[in-house]
Amino acid sequence: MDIRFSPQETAFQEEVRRFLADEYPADIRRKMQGGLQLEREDHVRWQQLLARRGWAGVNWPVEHGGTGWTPVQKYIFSTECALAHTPRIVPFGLGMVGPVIYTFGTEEQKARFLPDILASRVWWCQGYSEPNSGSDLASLQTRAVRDGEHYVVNGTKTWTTMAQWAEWIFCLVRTGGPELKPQAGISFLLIDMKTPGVRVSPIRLLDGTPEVNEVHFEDVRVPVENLIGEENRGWTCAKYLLTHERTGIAQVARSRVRIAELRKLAAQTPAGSGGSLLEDAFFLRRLAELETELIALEYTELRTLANLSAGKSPGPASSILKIKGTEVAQALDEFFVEVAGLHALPCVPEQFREGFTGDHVGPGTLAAAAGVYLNNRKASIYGGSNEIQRNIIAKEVLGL
Amino acid sequence: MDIRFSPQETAFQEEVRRFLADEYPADIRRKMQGGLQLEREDHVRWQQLLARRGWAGVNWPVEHGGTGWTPVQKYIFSTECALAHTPRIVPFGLGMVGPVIYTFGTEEQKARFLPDILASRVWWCQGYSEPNSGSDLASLQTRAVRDGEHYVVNGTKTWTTMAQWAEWIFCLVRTGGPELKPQAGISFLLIDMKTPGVRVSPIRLLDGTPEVNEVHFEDVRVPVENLIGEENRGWTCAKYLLTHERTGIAQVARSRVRIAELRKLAAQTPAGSGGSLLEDAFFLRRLAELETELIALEYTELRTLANLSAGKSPGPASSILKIKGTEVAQALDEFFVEVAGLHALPCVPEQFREGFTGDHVGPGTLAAAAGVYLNNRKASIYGGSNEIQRNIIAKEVLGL
Amino acid sequence: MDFDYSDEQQLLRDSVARFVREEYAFDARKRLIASGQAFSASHWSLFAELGWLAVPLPESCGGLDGSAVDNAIILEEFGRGLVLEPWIPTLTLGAGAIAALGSPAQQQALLARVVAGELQLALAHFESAARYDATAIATRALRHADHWQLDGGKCVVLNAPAADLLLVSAREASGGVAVFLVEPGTPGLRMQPYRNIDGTMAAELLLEGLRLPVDARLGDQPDALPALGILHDRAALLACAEAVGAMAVLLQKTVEYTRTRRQFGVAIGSFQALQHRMADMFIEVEQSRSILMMALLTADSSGDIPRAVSAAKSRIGRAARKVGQEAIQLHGGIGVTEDLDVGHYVKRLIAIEALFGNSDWHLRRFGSAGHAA
Amino acid sequence: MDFDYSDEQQLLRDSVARFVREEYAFDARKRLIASGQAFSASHWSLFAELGWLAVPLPESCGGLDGSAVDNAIILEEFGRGLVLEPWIPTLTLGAGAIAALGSPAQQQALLARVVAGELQLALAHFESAARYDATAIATRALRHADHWQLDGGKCVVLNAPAADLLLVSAREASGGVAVFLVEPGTPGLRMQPYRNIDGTMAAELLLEGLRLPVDARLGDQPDALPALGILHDRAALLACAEAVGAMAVLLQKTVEYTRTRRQFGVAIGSFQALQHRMADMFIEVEQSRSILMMALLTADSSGDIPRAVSAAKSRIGRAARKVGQEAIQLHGGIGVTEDLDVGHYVKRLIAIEALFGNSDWHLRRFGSAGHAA
Repeated sequence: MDIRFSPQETAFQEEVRRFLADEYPADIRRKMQGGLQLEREDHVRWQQLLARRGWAGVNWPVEHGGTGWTPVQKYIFSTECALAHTPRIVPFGLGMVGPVIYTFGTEEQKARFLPDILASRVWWCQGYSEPNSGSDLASLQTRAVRDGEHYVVNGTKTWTTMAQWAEWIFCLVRTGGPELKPQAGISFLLIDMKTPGVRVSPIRLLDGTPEVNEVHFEDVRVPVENLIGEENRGWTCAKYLLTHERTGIAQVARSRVRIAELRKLAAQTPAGSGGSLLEDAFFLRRLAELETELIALEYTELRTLANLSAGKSPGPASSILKIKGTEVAQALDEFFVEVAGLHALPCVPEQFREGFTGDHVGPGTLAAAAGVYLNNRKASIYGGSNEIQRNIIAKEVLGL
Repeated sequence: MDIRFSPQETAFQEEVRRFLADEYPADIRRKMQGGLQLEREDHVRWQQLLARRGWAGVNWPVEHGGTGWTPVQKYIFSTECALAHTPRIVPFGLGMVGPVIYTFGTEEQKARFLPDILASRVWWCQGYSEPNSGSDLASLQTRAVRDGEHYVVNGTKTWTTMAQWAEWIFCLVRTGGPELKPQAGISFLLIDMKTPGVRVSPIRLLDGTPEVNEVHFEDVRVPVENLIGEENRGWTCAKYLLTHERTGIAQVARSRVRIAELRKLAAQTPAGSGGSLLEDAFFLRRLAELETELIALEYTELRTLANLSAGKSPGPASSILKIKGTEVAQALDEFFVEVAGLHALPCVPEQFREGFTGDHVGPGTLAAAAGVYLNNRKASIYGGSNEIQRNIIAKEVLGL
Repeated sequence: MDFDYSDEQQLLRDSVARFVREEYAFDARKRLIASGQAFSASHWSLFAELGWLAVPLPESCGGLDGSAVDNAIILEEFGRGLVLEPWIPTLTLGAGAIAALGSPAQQQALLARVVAGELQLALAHFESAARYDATAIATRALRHADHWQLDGGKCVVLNAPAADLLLVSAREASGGVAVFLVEPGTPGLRMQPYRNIDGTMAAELLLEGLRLPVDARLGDQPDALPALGILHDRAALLACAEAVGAMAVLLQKTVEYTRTRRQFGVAIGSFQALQHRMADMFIEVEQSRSILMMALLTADSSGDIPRAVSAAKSRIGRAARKVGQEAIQLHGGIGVTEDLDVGHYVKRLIAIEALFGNSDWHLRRFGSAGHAA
Repeated sequence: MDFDYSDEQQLLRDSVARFVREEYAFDARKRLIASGQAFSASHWSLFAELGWLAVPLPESCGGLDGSAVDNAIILEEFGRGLVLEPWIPTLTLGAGAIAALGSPAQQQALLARVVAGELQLALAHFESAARYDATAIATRALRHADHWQLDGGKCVVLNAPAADLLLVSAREASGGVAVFLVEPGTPGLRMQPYRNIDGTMAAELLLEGLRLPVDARLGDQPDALPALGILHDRAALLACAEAVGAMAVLLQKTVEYTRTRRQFGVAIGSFQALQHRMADMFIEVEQSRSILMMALLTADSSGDIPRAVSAAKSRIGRAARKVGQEAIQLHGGIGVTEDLDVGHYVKRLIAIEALFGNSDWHLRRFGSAGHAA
């Protein structure tokens, strides 16, 4: 056992740091640090910089243009990115549909889709959940009926993040009849959002951000060559994504950056009992407890990485990363609201947009703290709710 | 709304205080305050003092020799007793079988049993749980088969508190066949512990106290006149006890006394950072939180009392009293262990027995703190576990 | 000991509940906010008509001198409907300050108009650097021969954008704090209004060489801080009542939702893990109601009011956070959307926790208070 | 970065696990305690034979100078079996103190005997009035011409009743703290032995005019406190490893029990509310294992060891309490009986939390430590 990086790993860390220092655009960094909303173009510019460096396909194998990195390299990369306040890589293309295509797609499909994904030339979104299918994903009702060389798709997808910016959507659709088990009648379909009959309607979240959407399909004709894998076998792709690659969901580095930010703010905030909030034992005790939780989580993630390095699957135990990762992040959200004090109340979204010139209400990003808190309650709901994760642990790990 | 006692209530409070000051034996008080184990005789002496004053049947109606007190009077009485460190009234006779007998018994049974119960001349214990019937009480297997003018009882009861001191036991036994629903085949039977075939074997709890027992029945012949209510209708009696009288289970006054004791000990304990543990904000914050919980619990109990006064049933909402009462008490157990520090380790039961003359290990009762903690984990298990209480709230209050 | 409402109190509660039911459907509330107004002027007139505005005010000015329980009855129902009208800013704090500090003439001139529903008020007291410490006032009031001059800043002044009159606290040369009546629009006063997360309105105030007439000072007490402390405790207590109302609705909505929302072929309310969590929500609501009752009865008798208020505010703040989070979680995705009412209750609960001292601030004050047996 | 055990470590683990499996069945352990002994002398001899006792000791005395990870491997398996043999008192603290403070002659004379399993030790350092503050030593050592005189008291001295040699800390006239070798039975030493809740043994020591030879002082360092601090951190860390082993067993036993215990016609492990709680127990165990690993690797590299130990001890203490409570609760009634092993794991966890600084003490030290990025 050894906690230290090997000389190669240390060299790699240096390389990443140098890249970030040299190439990461200062304007995007400024937005990230100031809590400003990013535009589509900001994401694309950053990801294309990564693509030019050959670092966009973090989890991809080399043969498909990926980095071929070891788990430790991935860990170093994501940690350094968080410390440098970069945006997270938008997962739908590079993290999700790309791996599904290179794993289950035909050679033709790979040639057609992968280069654009890797180069962030096409924006993808994910069509899984439906209004009546949340935790019970397999009950989804969007139908795709074969009609000659097309599928005709009807139904509604929801919680589709950034669909307003997307050019393509990958969907789970029902192709099988009621005689099949729910999971057995589902197919994995790629749909061009410009196809007639596709309509996007925004869902406003509690902090007002236009982030998620409903995507409606009305007699949308999709060429059969857009089917990935076999008809009625789409559940295999969905499951592959769920268990395949969960590193990063713990968001350890990001939470560490946020704790540092929180400490800075708390040090500037009077406790009302003489010193600063950071010197206040009531506050400090809870913060220290959270910090130990985060340290434990970091090592839980490292242990999962070590398993991956050894060729083992991260396994259902990685549900811990989801549960604890979101719990720590949400506890941090609460801390920011607490530090904000009265300034948790003002809702002034315009001051967190590029180009705002008015008087700033509240110190730093604190007047946005309540919005972040509210928005991020979704983290324990989506991607398999924390209840579902506990079911997984109970059943698949503990055998209950 | 008014929080104050009426003049009559204040006068009653004075009367109780005077009684306790004049009559409560100093030697029992000393044992209680020193955390010493009580003997059977201590309980009997105290309860007979109450009986002589006419205060033994706290919840009993006047016609059966009870106090006929209002809920507020009962509250005052139990609060003052806790503040005076009296033992709790052993519930099996006065709190449980007595009320069942005056509610469901024949005139003959009332005349035969009630006077001895009221005067604490006979010690009762409770035969409900069985090794395979804990939370699922209705699955009990102890059988009573009619044979002429007797029932022949076979089976085993468990968790029978103080059975080693008891002269009589009231039991739920199965008299009905498998064609009946589990609840429908149960009868409520009184059994003289001296009957041949009754055998008591102690169960040692984690703190070593001889407190609970198994009671075995082997062809025990019980006269049919010891059946309370109708055959196969014993579940009615069991349910009556469960919902009838839950005031007191919150143990608010006792917890308040313990908090005062805890504060005293914490004030004498160095925090390791200069001042005493009671001046330590880490400690204080958690203690303050617990105190607010206890204040809330006190008013939840008062609200339940007010409902009773108004002739309403305490209802399933009183499950809160059980859940929060045990949670607060168990949190206090943890605090005592914490204050004990290293002295949580020594297990020196002999120093908490009457007449111990050796050197005392650890300050005050702190070397008993871990034992109390361990023993009291049972509080959230027995009397309808806290899980069962949450089921009751979900189903009967929330309608889920 | 008596925990029942009087007949009058029961009538008041029914009357407020009816108003909330009829006027505060979720859509009506949304439209009110979308209109850009801070609240509905006609609602406020109705409050006056129904005599509610008289409840908290002293009898000498046509008020009813209502008890803490009376006021809490109104606020709990307001909490159930997320009522936007600025009860606490105008009545508890604004009129409360005038009643506690104002000269008889000032009281006469202003309070009757409050009872009549003709005057909106805002108390500007807290400052950014003070956090919840009501005594750390850096705004300065300098007495000149023929006027006062105020310099400083106030933050998150509730109802300021709609107020006809602002009450601004400032420290005099003597070291004492006084409260000044300030008309909006007075030169030297800059107001930066905004909407709060809970739909109410507030503003940051900047005072630069603000000149006020000599009679702008409220009364002649040397130090307003003790009175302001009492007022903020009262506000905290009423906010607790509002929170209890809001939490009760959240619990009810969550139970209803889980009874109808189906996943895996059954209502999700049939899952025991969720049932136990809703049982815990229920316990939180009931414990909150209990400690609120304790604090109200203490306020109406002669107990240690700050300690009682702090016990309630910290305990209820804890409950509010848990109940809010669980309500969202058990609703799943739609729980975080703007179009469902659930999130708006949670927003109001967040605001309440942040106002008048948050949970930890009150827990600290409670913990350091004296301990009677 | 490498989280795998080496082949040697894997062998060590298998060997300790086999010992625990074969020698520490619950009944065998009960008999050992019932016999009145502190532990089994033959087990200890076996440890010596198998070379385990050499693991923590320095190479100069025939030891293997094992890493923190090596030691933790042994203690985690000990935790799985609730092993009574006094590893931490004799090796980590006793031999550790001799190795850190003793003169070469003292080390030579004593440590080889420890490795051979011939010497039991007990370090008497903490005092009632000091709680967990290892620097608050009031016991006095006065140097006379031809002897030392010690006066004071020590509390909860682990393994003292079985120790062949006690190591007693005391403050010298210079203000520094030194450690003295004391034979049990020396006049002036009163020992009050007792059994601990976890089945191990300890004693209170009273020192009244205790006379010791001039060479009883361990080494010649002016102040032993820094070394003692390091030793107690090591002990805390190994106690954490033991706790992780014990918690893992509790989780496993709870899962097994709920899979077989039937109520309401089904295994209680099929109830979702209980499943989620066992999932939370699993998370606690895994998070504990993770933070233990962090602390061990920090101890074996050159990090901030006190901060790492405190992070682990406080986090694991919290986990231990929760896992212990849930294990009992999910077992129901039999969980609180002496005849089931579950309660004995809980007792050991309570003892571990109370030893070497409890959770809050370590959380405080962690919180006040420096914060690297």
